[in-house]
Order: sequence, then C-alpha cells, then structure tokens
Amino acid sequence: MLAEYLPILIFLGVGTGLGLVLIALGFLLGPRRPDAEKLSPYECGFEAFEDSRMKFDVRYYLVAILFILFDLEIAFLFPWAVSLDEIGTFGLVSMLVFLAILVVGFIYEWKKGALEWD
Amino acid sequence: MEKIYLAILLAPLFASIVAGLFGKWVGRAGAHTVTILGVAVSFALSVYVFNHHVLQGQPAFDGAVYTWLETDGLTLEIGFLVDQLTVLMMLVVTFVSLMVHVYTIGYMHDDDGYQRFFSYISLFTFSMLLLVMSNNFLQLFVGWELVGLVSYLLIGFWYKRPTAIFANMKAFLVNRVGDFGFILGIAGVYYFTDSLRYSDAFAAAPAIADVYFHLFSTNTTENALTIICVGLFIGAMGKSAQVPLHVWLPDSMEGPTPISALIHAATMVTAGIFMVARMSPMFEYSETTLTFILVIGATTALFMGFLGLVNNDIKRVVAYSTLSQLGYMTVALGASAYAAGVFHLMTHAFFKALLFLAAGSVIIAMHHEQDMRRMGGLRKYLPITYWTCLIGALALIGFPGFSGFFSKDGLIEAVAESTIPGAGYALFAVMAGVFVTALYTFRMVFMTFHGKERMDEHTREHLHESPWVVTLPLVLLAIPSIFIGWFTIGPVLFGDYFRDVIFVLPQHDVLAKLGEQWHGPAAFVLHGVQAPVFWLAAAGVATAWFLYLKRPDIPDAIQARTRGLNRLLENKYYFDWFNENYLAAGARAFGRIFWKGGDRMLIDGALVDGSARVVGWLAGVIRHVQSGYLYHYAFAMIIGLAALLAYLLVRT
Amino acid sequence: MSSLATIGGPVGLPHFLVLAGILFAIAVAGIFLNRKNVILILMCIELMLLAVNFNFVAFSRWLGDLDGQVFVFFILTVAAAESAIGLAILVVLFRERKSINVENLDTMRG
Amino acid sequence: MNTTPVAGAADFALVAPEIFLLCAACAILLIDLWLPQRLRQVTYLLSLVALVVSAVLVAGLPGERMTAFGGTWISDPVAKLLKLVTCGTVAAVFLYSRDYLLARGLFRGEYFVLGLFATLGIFVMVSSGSLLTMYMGIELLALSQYALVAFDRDSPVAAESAMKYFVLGAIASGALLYGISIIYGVTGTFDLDELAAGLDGSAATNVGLLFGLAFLMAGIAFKFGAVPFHMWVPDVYHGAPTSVTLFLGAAPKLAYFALALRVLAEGLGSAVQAWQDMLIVLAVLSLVVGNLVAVAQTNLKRMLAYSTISNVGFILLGILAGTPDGYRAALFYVVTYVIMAVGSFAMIVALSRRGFEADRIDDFRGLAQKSPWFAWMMLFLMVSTAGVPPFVGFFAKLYVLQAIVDVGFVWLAGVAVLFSVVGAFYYLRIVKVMFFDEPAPGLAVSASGSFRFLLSVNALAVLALGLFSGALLDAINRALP
Repeated sequence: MLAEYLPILIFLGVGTGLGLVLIALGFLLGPRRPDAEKLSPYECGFEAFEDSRMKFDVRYYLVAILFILFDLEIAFLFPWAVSLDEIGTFGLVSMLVFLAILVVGFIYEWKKGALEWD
Repeated sequence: MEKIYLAILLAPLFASIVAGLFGKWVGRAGAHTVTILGVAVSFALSVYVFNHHVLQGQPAFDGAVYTWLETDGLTLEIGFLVDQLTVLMMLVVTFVSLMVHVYTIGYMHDDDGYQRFFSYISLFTFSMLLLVMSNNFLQLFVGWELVGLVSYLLIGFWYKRPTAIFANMKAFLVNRVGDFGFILGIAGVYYFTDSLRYSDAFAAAPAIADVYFHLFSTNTTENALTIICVGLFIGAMGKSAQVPLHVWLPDSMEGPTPISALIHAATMVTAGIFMVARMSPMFEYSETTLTFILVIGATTALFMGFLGLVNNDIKRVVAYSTLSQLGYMTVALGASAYAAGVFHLMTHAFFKALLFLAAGSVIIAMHHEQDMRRMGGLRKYLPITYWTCLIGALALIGFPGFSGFFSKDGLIEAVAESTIPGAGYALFAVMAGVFVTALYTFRMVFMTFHGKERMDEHTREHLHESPWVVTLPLVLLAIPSIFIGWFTIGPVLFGDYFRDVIFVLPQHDVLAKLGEQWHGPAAFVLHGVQAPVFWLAAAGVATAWFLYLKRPDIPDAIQARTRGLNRLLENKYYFDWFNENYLAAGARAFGRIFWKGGDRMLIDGALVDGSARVVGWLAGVIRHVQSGYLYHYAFAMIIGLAALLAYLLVRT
Repeated sequence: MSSLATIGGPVGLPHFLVLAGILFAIAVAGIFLNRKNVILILMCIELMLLAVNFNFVAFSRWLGDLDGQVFVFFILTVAAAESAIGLAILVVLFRERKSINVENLDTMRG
Repeated sequence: MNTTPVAGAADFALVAPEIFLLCAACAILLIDLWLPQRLRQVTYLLSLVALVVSAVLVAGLPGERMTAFGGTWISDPVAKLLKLVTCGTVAAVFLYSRDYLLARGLFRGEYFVLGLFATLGIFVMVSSGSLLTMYMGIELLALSQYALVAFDRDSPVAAESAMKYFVLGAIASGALLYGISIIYGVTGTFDLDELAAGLDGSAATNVGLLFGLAFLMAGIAFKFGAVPFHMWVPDVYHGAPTSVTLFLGAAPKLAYFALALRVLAEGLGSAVQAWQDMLIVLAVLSLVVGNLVAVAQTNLKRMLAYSTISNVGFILLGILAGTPDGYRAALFYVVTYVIMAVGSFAMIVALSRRGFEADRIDDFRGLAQKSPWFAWMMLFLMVSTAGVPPFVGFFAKLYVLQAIVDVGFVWLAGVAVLFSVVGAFYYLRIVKVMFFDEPAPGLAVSASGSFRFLLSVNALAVLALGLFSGALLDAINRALP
C-alpha cells in the first residue's frame, strides 16, 4: 500500500531538491559586495529603534488566553448546529445552559477589566 | 448501675483535665475545688456502691460498658467487674485520695506547680480506679501503665532537682522490668484462652494448669499456668516493690510528701497485691508460684525492715516500713490467705498514709528538714501530729486493738497454718519482722518527738503546729487506723465477705482453719496479747526506748562495733550499689554492658541513634533527588511510567 | 484482529496508533529535554493531548463508535482551559521572576 | 452513548447537589464582582451557606445505588459519604483560611469560588460512572487547584510551585488520557459498568488492556502523589499559601480515593492481579520515601507533604488488598487522614501572622508553655497521625494492615509497620519541640474564637473517633457493604 504514496514521496523529493538547488545557485552565482549600509538592519528606511526580539506586552497574553477560551465554544456549537434537528428542544436548552455559563465567565472578565487595553 | 460506675471512674478524670488544661484559667482555688469535688463524688458514689453490693447483698456486676474494638478473634472492651474486692479497693483508693487532696492544699501551698499537682493526683485516682474496676486484662494493663506514668510524673515533679530526675528514671526502668513479665503473663492468658476477660481466664485456669510444654530445654517441662502466674507476679513485684525490684521505692521519696502517701504507700504499691488477689482463681492452681511469692514476700518483709533501722531520713524510714509491710501482704498471698493480704492492705493504707502525712507535717514544721538527727522533742510543738503519728505507729507495729494488729496477727497466724514449701522460712521472717518493725517505728517516734531538741535555734523559734488542712486529714485517718480492724476482721477474714470473689483450694484454705477458732474481735485481742507476736513487738518498742531515749550512746557504740553489718545496712544490702556497679554499669561489670553498653550502644546507639543516623543519611540522600528542577521531576515520572510498562513486559 | 491493517483503508489503525505514540513520545521528550523556555513546555503539553486525540479518533473510527469522538471534543476544551491557566501562571511567574527559564525554577528543593 | 438524549426528572434529581453547587458558584462569582472590599465577608458567608445547602441536598439523596444519564452518573452510599465529608472539610478549610487571607490581603472572592469549583470537581469524580465523567471531574478539580496555588500573585515561590504543579499535572493527565484511550480501544466503552461486565478473568493477561492500565496507573499515582510520581507534592505544599495547602492536603484525597475505587475496583476489578502488583510497588516506595525524607525536613509544610506521601502509601495498601475489607479500610483511612491533615495544617495557620509563616518546625518551639491547650491539640493530631492508640490514626492503620494480612501480604504489613515506626519519629519530634524546648520568640496563637473552637473540635475529634471508632466504622460499613 505504501506504493500508493510513492507519488507524494517523489513530489516531496522534487520540491526539496529544487529549493536546495535554487538557493545553492544564488549563493554560488550571485555577486557579493557588502558595505556598511547594506549590512545594517533595514526598517522602513529608519534606523532600528530597539532589539527586534522584543517581548510582547503581557496584555497580548491576556487577550490570547481569553480568545482561546471563547474560540473553543465553536467546537461544541458546530456539531450541535448540525444535529439540532435530531436533538430537539432538549439540545437547544442544553446549549443555552452551556452558553449561559460562558456568559458568566464573560461578565466576570468584563467587570474585572480584562477587556480594556489600559 | 453502670452509669454510677462510670461516674466514679470519670469524675476524677474530668477534674484532672480541668485542673491540668485550664489550670491558669480556673486558678489555684478553682483547681483544688474541682479536683476535691471530683474525688469526693467518687468517694460518695463508692460508698453508695458499697452499700448496694455489700450491705444490700446485690450480686456482683461483670460486664462491658463499651466495646472499643471488635475484630475477628479479638475484642477489646471497657468493662467493669464490681464485687466485694473491687468495692473495698474503691473505698480505700477514693478515701485516701480525698484525704491527700485536702492535705495537699496545705503542703503544696507555696509551690508553682500547684494546679499541675492537683491534676496529676486526680489523674492518678482515675488510673487507679480504672485498674481496680477492670474486668479484663487489657484495661488492667492500661490502668497499670497509667498509674506508673503518673507516678513517674509525680516523682519527678520537682524536675529541677537532679535527684528527682534520677529517682524517676529509676522508677521508670525498674517498672519496665516488671511490666515485661506482666505483658508475658497477659500474652500467655490470651494465647490459651483467646480472650482477655477475667471470667474466661478464671474458667480456663484449671485446664491451663494441666498444660505442660518445653520452654527452656527439651529435658524440662514447664507448667503453662506457672509461667503465666510467675509473669503476672513479676509485674506485681515491680509495682509493689518486692525484692529485688524494690529499689525504686525509697528513691521515689524525692516526690512531694502527699505523693509518697498516696502513691507509694496507700494505693499504687498495693496494685500488685490487689492484682494477685484478683487473680486468685489462677494463682491457686500453681503451687510453684505460690511458693515463689511466699519466699519473695518473706524476704522483703524482713530485710527491708532492717533498712528502716539505719536510715535517718524520716520519710525513708516510713518508705522502708512500707516495703516491709508490702512483704507481709505478699506473704499472705503466697500462703493463699488472700483475704488476709487484702485486709492488711486496707488497714495499712490508712495507717501508712497517716504516718506519711504525719511525717510530712513534721517536715513542714521543720522547714523541709527530713533528717531525724536534727529533730527531737517535737511532741510539745506539734501535739496533734504527735498523737496521730503515735496512733499510726501503734497500728503499724500491731499493738493489740489497733487496726494493724488485726490484720498482721491474722496474717501471721495464717502463715503459721500454711503447709506449702517455704512456709517455714516465711513464718520465721514475719515473726522476726514484727520485732524489727516495732524497733524502727519507735526509733522514729522517739528520735522525732522525744528526747533532746537537736534542731537549730532558728528552726525552733518557728516551730508550730501545721494548719488545719494538714491536721484534719491526720485526725480523719487516725480514726480508721484505730478502729477499722474491730469491725471488719470478722467478715473479711473469717466471714463470707470474699466468698465467690476470692477462690481458694480446700487444701490451701488456711483462713478457714483459723476461722474454726474465731470467737470475735475481743477474743482475738485477748489471744493476741498472749501470743509471742505481741511480746516480740513489745520487745521491739522496749529496745527502741532503751537505745534511743534511755541510752542514746549505745547505738553509736553498737554501730562502732558492728561496722560491717552497719555498712551493709546503710548501703541497703548493696542493692543500689550492685545495680549501679554491676547491673547498671557493665564496664563497671555486667551492668555497663547491659545498661550503658546494651542500652546506650545497642538500643540508643545502634538501634535508636544508629538507625536514626542511617535514616537521616538515607533521607539526606533521597532528598537530593528532589532537586527542584522541573525536568528532573518530569523525568522521574517518565521513569515511573517506563517501570510500570516494563513490569508489563515481564508479566506477559 | 488480523485484519487490523486493512480497516479504514490502506492506512490502518496501527499507523494511527504508532503516529500517536510517536507524537506522545516527542511531547514527553520535549518536556524534559527542554531546559530553557516554559512556553515550549506548554506547547509540548498541547502536543501530548493531540496525540491522545489521535488515538481516540482512530479507535472511534475503528470501533464504529461515536463516543471516542465525543471525548475528543471534551479534551479539546479542557486543553484550551488548561493552556489558558498555564499561560496565566506563566504571566505571574514572569512578573515575579523576570524570567521564564525552566532552570531558574529551583528555589524549592529537598 | 444514545443518539436521542435520555434525561428525565429522575436523572436531574440525582445531580441536584451538583447543579446547585454550580449555580451557587456562578452566582457567588457574580455577586462578588459588585461587592466592595469591606463587604467581602458576604462572599465568604455565601460560600459556607452554599456548602451547607449542598450537604443537605446530598443527605437527601436516596440511600441505595442508582445511576443516571445512561450510566455515566452513579449515586450510591459511598458517594454520599464522601460528598458529605467533602462538604465538611471544605467548609472547615474556608473557616480556617479566613483570618490568614485577611491578614495578607488575599481575602478575595476568587479563593472561595475556586474552592467551590474544586468541590464540584470532587463531587463529579466521586459520582462518575464513566471515564469521560471522571476525566471532567479530574480536570475541574485540577484546574481549580492550579489556579489556587498561583492565587497569591505576589509570591515568587507560589508562582514557581504553581508552574511545577501545572506542568507535571498536565503530563499526568496526558498519561491518564492516553491510558483511557487505549482501554477504550481494547474494550470499546467508557462506561465503568460495561467495562466491568465486558472483562473477565483473562483481563489480567490482556496486553493491550495492561498497556493502557500502566498509563492510567501513572495518572492515578500522580494524583495521589505516590512515589515516583510524588515530586510535585513537597514543592507545591511548600510554595502554596498555607490556606491553599490546607485545601490541597485534605478534600481532594477523598476524590482520588473515589477515582481509584471507581476505576480500579469497580471498572477494572477483574484485572485486579495486574494493578495489585503495580500498586504494591507504588505503596512500598511511598512508604519508604515518604517516611525517610520527612525525617530530614526542617519546614513543617514540607514535612507534612512527605507525611502525606507516606499516608498515601497506606491508602494504596488498603486498595491493593482488592477485597471489600480493603476498600473499607482505605476509605476509613482516607476519611480520618483528611481530618488529621486539616487539623495539622490549620495549626500552622493558627501560629502564623502577617508577614510570618509559622511553617518551620522551629516555630513550634515551646508552644506548650505559651499555649498549652493548642500544644495538646497539636500533640493529639501528631500522635494520631503517627498511629498511636487510642487515637483514630491507630485504627486506620490497624484496619489497613488487617486487610492486607487477610489476603496474605504479611511482608507488606511488616514493611508498613517498620516505616510507620520511622514515621513516628518525626511526628514525635514536633511534640518534643513543643513540650521540651525553650519558647521561640514572638510565638503566639493568633486566631479568632471560631477558629480556636473549630481547631479544638477538630483535634478532639481525632481522639473521640479513636475512642468511639465503632461509630465511624459502622458508617463506612454501611457505605461500602
């Protein structure tokens, strides 16, 4: 059965090979005349202000955390929506309860000020 | 009735907890009020129980009030066996304890540990009641150990005195030897009967008496019951201070005087006697044990009396006399005259507590001076103490009509009737003991209250009679010391007070033989006056009078002539010396190997310290695994998981 | 179960199981080989849960039983909650320590 | 799982306490948002009320075994008993924590809400009839606990220990899930009853099942803190605020016991041969390592953590006996252990003040002189945990030993006794320090009246349960007939 995957393997091989060859060609054939301006970091025509590996603001993490949590309700909503016909009122009420609990969390974060940037 | 028994038992415990834990809160007055109340309640209820069982003749109670733990094969219960013997002990314990509580108010007046002390003595009363009221061996043992524990705490009460610490250590160690025997005995009972109840053990006793097995070698057979009984008696030897486990008792005089009176005279030391009497249905079937008891008791009775002759510390003299009297009781047990032993126990409790408290009163008056050589002529300063002390002394020597007379005379005559091996030696010892007792008792009386006043000026000026809380117990104890024998000897020794309670085989029943000649207490007194026992006592008193009042120079001369004998006595037959130099210090011979070497190196060093060191070292090593690094922790979990999986491979 | 390999087409249950096993092993190895960044550990944990999900889905398909896939939904949610809490702890840790280096987490030991 | 939802009033009646607890926790979370700091006590009181009401609802559940929601939920006497004990324990923890949190500016609603959610997690675990429900309970409890440990945001050690706990916990739940997935693959079900019905005597030699079991066991062992999955215990107990340690050390143990009981004894009962051997290794290692390392500790919280590990060894011993007697003994042990652990940690709380955690053993020096009553209470707790009669700890150990001797593991009992003796050493060291050392400067019990009262009741209960151990034993015999 592995034979069926042979085209994929060939494709992978060709892709990798081609990429490597092109890079190698550029490296070998391209002219190299570095000067100070060329080696300095380029940032929209300005001098770089700070280390490019700067740390993200902690607030990004907060938003990320909240996003993950609320994003995942989709995982439940989707199969629920698909099978809503079969599960009827009981399913509807169940989902409402689930969302209500989520809303409690949402109120909490709102009131705690997690949604304000400053 | 169960509720009343429980109340008797728990009232002192409750009082003890209040005084001990809330001592600061209830204050001094609160502490002594609550403990005295607790013991008074116990005493009053004991009187009620006495009335119920003895005067009204209700049957004995034997049953569990609470089943603590029940697993297959083993039932641990808290139960009571309340019969004539128990009631008698309950009365003695609670009464003496009550007196001591009152007396303590005066004696410990200036002590910092006032509340603590009351808490301890109430706890002691509880433990002792637990012990005597028990209907099974486990509870007996718990009471036994609790009593020992409290005694241990009390001897070391003044824990800042090094001698007190040493004394309490000694008491602790010596009692452990006894306990070892005791545990073996109890284990034996359990092994043969699968039960810890007295009733089961008693019922099985004749059967166990027929079991023989090889213990020491295949050539000799040992009787199972004998082993059990000897084990139990070794326990009794520790608690009741029989030779050679007696060494702790004189030293225990380091404790406060009320304790000497309560524990080391009246109650705790009698626990062993009580126990043997309680177990009479077992001991009766083992004549070997009875002979053993007889010989040990006789030796204690006579030789501990001699020690009273040379001691100058007033409390120690009383202590040695206690040892000697305990020997008497033990002899009675050995002669199967259990009733006589218990009877002497009872009378002794009264007059010995009296003597101790009187000695305490003297000590208070003398500002904690205990050396009789610095006393003398105290009669006019301490009249009440003197008269009560004299009553105690007369009772102790067995002066006809006093309580001690009835019990001791009955006891000696019972021994005279006994025919078991060793009875001859015992009879000699107790007869000679009478003379010795009289001699040292009146030596003490004369040296303390009569003769020249040998104290210094300062003390003399401040001499005055003790306060009423001290003298009241003296007077109250003096009354039974005189009279109690009159009323009780008939039913207790010769009547049926102990029928159904104490079991005696017909061929051993010496008291029954005596009973044939019993014509009432008055006749007994008359008979006593004509008997050699009285004359021996009288000779003792006369000798004391002659040596210590008439010609005080003679004792010194005698001492000078008989230096060797004197040294033997002053060193208490070298028991302590032997223990310390041979037993307790085996590089100083067997002792240090055994005690220091064995204990320090093997137990403390190798087992306790050594194992502690090994444990500590191991702990140090293992804790390095706990490095604090997360990946090490994760790694450990992976290793664990891998091990579980590897196990799987091995398994399949 | 000799036909294990053929169920679910040419790529059978064993392949999924092996793949899940390898993912799980990589995740575990990542956790204790990585000694620098706590965030990497969080990622490894996610990977581990994904490996488990692979297992569940594969078994569910093979058994023809939906329960396994239901379980996967729950795991997904829990994994999200878990990483949320992980990140929150990470933020607290960084604020206190100014570092999320795994090697610095050793003030308590023994 | 059925395609048409089967859930009627009867099903919901059996989960009434859980529904109430969930609603109460959500409501308290919201109420707390609008409360000013000075009214924070309201949150605290409401939480206690919520626990009491839950307990009342639990008490109203039927006394026999019933299932709900297609077998995923079990309501039986054990669950009832464990839930009641949980309510009591958590309430006690809240009460003990109040002053501690107030003194440190940690008196926030989240502590109580998280505590309630953890309680809900315990409830769910205790009543699980399926591996899925069990997993949800485990995670609800675990996530609440991670958050609780990191609750003091200004403490570097707390953050560190929370991180360790979280990472290791996540690995453990990964392993647990992996195990569940394999078992699902082998048996085709999550339902514990079906699992039990589907397996027979050959289960103990079924390689696939055993493979899953090994992973599952790793997860369970981690939750309990059994060696070698114990590494988180000392660090977390040490690093977390003492009021949180108090929580971690007590009620969750009941849930982990339920986890072992439901999954191993009920679900995989026919593979007893297999998990028994694994548990023997875990139990012996726990006894050895827990008791040995505890000796070397100077920090009381760490010492108690190692003591927990050794006690877990005992609980596992009871479970591994694999007999009803063994389970009963383990249940007895876990209930009494929880009571003793709450009391012991509460003593630390009692002695600590603002800016001073009395968590070193030296901090207890001379307590008997400063506060004899509490010294005695601590003595009761320590002596009981060491297993000295007549305290209840003794009976707990006794029953476990009896159960394993009955199934022939005399050597195991020997090991357990030997290391209990080692254990007695470090418990008694506390007693020695309290009664025979000179008082530490500034030592004092700073606690409110209700705290003192509860602690006294707690410690005296250890004695009372020992003296009347028959009552507790009866309750347990009824719960696990």
